[in-house]
Amino acid sequence: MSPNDVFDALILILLITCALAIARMKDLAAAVILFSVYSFALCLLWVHRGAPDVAMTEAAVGAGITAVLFFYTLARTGRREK
Amino acid sequence: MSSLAHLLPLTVLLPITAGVLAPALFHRRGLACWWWALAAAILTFATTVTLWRQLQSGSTISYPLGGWPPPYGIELVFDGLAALMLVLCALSVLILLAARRYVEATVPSSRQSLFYALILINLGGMNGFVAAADLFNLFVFMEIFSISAYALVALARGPVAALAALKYLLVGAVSSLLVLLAVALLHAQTGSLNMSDVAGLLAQAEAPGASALALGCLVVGFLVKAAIFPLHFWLPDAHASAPSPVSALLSGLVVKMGIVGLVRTRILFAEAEIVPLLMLDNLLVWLGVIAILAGAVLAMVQRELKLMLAYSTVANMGYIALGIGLATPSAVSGALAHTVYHATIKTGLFLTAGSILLCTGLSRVDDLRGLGQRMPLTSGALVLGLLAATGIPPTAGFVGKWQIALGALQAGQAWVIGVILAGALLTLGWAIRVINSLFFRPPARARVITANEAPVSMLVPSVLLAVLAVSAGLGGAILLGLVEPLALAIVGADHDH
Amino acid sequence: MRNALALLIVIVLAGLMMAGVSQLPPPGSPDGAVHRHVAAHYIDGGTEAGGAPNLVTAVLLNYRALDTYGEVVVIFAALVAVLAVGLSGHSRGPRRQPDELPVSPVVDRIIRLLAPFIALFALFMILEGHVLPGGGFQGGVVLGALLILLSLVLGPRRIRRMLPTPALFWTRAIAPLVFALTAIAGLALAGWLFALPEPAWLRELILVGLELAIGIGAALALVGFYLSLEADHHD
Amino acid sequence: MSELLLTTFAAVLIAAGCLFFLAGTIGLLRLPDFYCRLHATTKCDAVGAVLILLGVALIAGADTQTVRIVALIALIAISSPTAGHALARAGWHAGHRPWTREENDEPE
Repeated sequence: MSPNDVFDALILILLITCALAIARMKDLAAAVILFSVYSFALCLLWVHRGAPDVAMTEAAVGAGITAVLFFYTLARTGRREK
Repeated sequence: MSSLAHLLPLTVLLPITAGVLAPALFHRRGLACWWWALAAAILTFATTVTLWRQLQSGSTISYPLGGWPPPYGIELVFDGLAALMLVLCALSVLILLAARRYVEATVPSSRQSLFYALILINLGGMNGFVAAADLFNLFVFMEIFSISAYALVALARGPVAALAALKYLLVGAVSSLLVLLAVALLHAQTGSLNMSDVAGLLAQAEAPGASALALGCLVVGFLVKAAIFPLHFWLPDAHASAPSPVSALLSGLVVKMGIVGLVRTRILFAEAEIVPLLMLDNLLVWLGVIAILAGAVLAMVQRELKLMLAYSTVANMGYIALGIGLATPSAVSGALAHTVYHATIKTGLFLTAGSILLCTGLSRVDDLRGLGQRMPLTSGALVLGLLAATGIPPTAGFVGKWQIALGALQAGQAWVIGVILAGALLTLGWAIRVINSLFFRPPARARVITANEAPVSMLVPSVLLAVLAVSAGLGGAILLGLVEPLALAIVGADHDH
Repeated sequence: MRNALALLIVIVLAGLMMAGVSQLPPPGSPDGAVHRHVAAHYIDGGTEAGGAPNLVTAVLLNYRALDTYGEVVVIFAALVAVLAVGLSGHSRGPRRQPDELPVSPVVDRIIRLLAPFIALFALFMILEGHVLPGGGFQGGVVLGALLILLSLVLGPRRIRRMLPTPALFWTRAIAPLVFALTAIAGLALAGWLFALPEPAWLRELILVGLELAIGIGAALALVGFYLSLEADHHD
Repeated sequence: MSELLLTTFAAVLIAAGCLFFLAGTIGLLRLPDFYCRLHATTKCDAVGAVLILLGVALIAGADTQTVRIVALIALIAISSPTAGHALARAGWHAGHRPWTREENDEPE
């Protein structure tokens, strides 16, 4: 296993952990933050796989814009899952 | 290649560009926008008619976009299945015709142009979907008509419609994702996206497991889009709570796209002997049978007219799935004919139900008692449509079911005929309830007594479609003759039968 | 019970998917079917025939132009959907409006300092997509993120004033419209819809124009989603 | 010889940067209130990132890459304190009051 593979594996583990945590999270604001973390991890993976443009998009959309939209929605509904 | 082939991409570009321009040109000018949309739809219809005449005089029309020969570029094909465009465009014109008064009454003026934009984009997406000869292109057009459909459902105000649209969106997104996954798997297997190219390459693909997975994803994805029974749960709410012209569009046309997808899938995998098509066929037969019975029973227990119609769509999609699953030439041509006929019948029924809803504000069948005296033409159109839906002999609903029954005999599955009959009887049961309520009961609601006949722009499509629904069965032989080569192509390419 | 059932379904589905995918050649392996058939053809003759030094751009805007057109329409349809459904009109009762927090002078200055650089970078990404990784969608997303950031800091009203309101729908529709024009120009000059006409400079010009239109369209769509969530937005 | 020295120095810088990140993260997890955590993370992240970038710049040497790294350092030097400032301001506006030992220790 080359160092590259180790890096990939670590990010993938982080991704799965984040995904599970988002699904289980009752605090929706925390879920949104975790979703941003997930996107950043994915972004690292894109860079590592040689797709810097996709990574840029992922960073802007996944970690930035989506989070803003989610927070706006949360401000109108409520933070806890019922 | 004749220069007429250039018209093929126009069936996509024309409505979509008109839809994109609509909000820019006609902000807050609903009526002008309606004229614009109607003109665009009629023009698209004229385009398809020209293509159709070309198809009749020669072989299928294929158009390589950008001049890149397939599989390197994207190809659009106007074959027998894509000729369904003719029906899509014609019915869209009628739906738009009926939509004007409904939109004026229910959609705020600042959003009317957006409504027409979504309808036109939806039409362009469906046209592209039926003509796509490229897997990824198929997915893109599926997204176009799906996204506009979700929004159109959500346009009806109120929590029921919002929830229904959300459910539709979530289920639809999952099915789209499955199709996308299948496209990726097939591309990884063959390195190509052109469907006929992939079909040939699949036979020597190295990973049969991946092919099987792709087939499974495609079938489940399109079964959801076609609302075949256990995967139909999103349909009744979405179709019943949408604005009525949208209900007509969804129930008449958009669900049929799932059937087109299933047929394309079947053709795609016909040469790949790794995957047993017989299993798929049996699955379709069983799901179809269950859908026919369950849809009819569920329609029977409903109290709201539009919900009854929506469940009847579930049952009718069952007939079509059954016909394709039986996989004999007459059953498949019956299924294809029923696709066309059911589109006509159900569009008419939903448009008529929309007129009633707009004129009286009432939706429950019990509340509509005595409406036959106040709105004779609209009620009459509804009755004719219902009779056609039950499949009483000379009507349009009869032809497809009869052909499917014949096909069942050929396939040696005579028991299926019993199911078809039972489905028809159950449909007759709730149809009689509606007819009884409309014509043979005294009015119970003040709004029925004060109701007036629907405006002409709504009456014309309703009556026209009702007359078509009843009389088109007489021309059944013509339609069957048209779909027969296609049915043979679908079944004949298959080694299992 | 329901959780256990869901878990079981997820595990079975994941197992099926893995079983299916495991038979495929490893990603990036040169003898995978992906790299032998169509892709190999693109790589062989792609850049000259495709009209762009960046192969991805050539495939996206030339070989598979109809797909990209479809994606642009999907974005536009989603924007129209959000505007038509009008999220802002749906909420009932008084909105929880936070008290107006005056813009911090520090943040204001810094944003004004950085915004031109970010905009420049977005433009760079859009145009650079012609030769290097990047392109209309990616640059447009950066531009959209910048506009949303500005609107967060300076307030949505300022942003709405920055966008040309009367012509807003023309600007929003720019990507599908430019695509449609390209398609027709292709028919007129090269004989096929969506074909790129011959002189190399014209071809490059069209590609750059398309990228710019896609970028502006994507940015405005993102801003549109954001503004439709804004409290005082009535289109 | 000088190359070894340079590499060693770069490694030290990068390691120090990582240490700052670690300290910031521990602070985020352990410190009692919003402002303390903000203090720990923004400052440590800015310094950590700058140190790591300096280390990378040393390895890159006199190259166009170094110019970009310097630009990145400038960007971080500008944006990170601004973000901290905006967060603290928003927190204060939202009603968070700083933690003090007296108030919070007595009830227990």
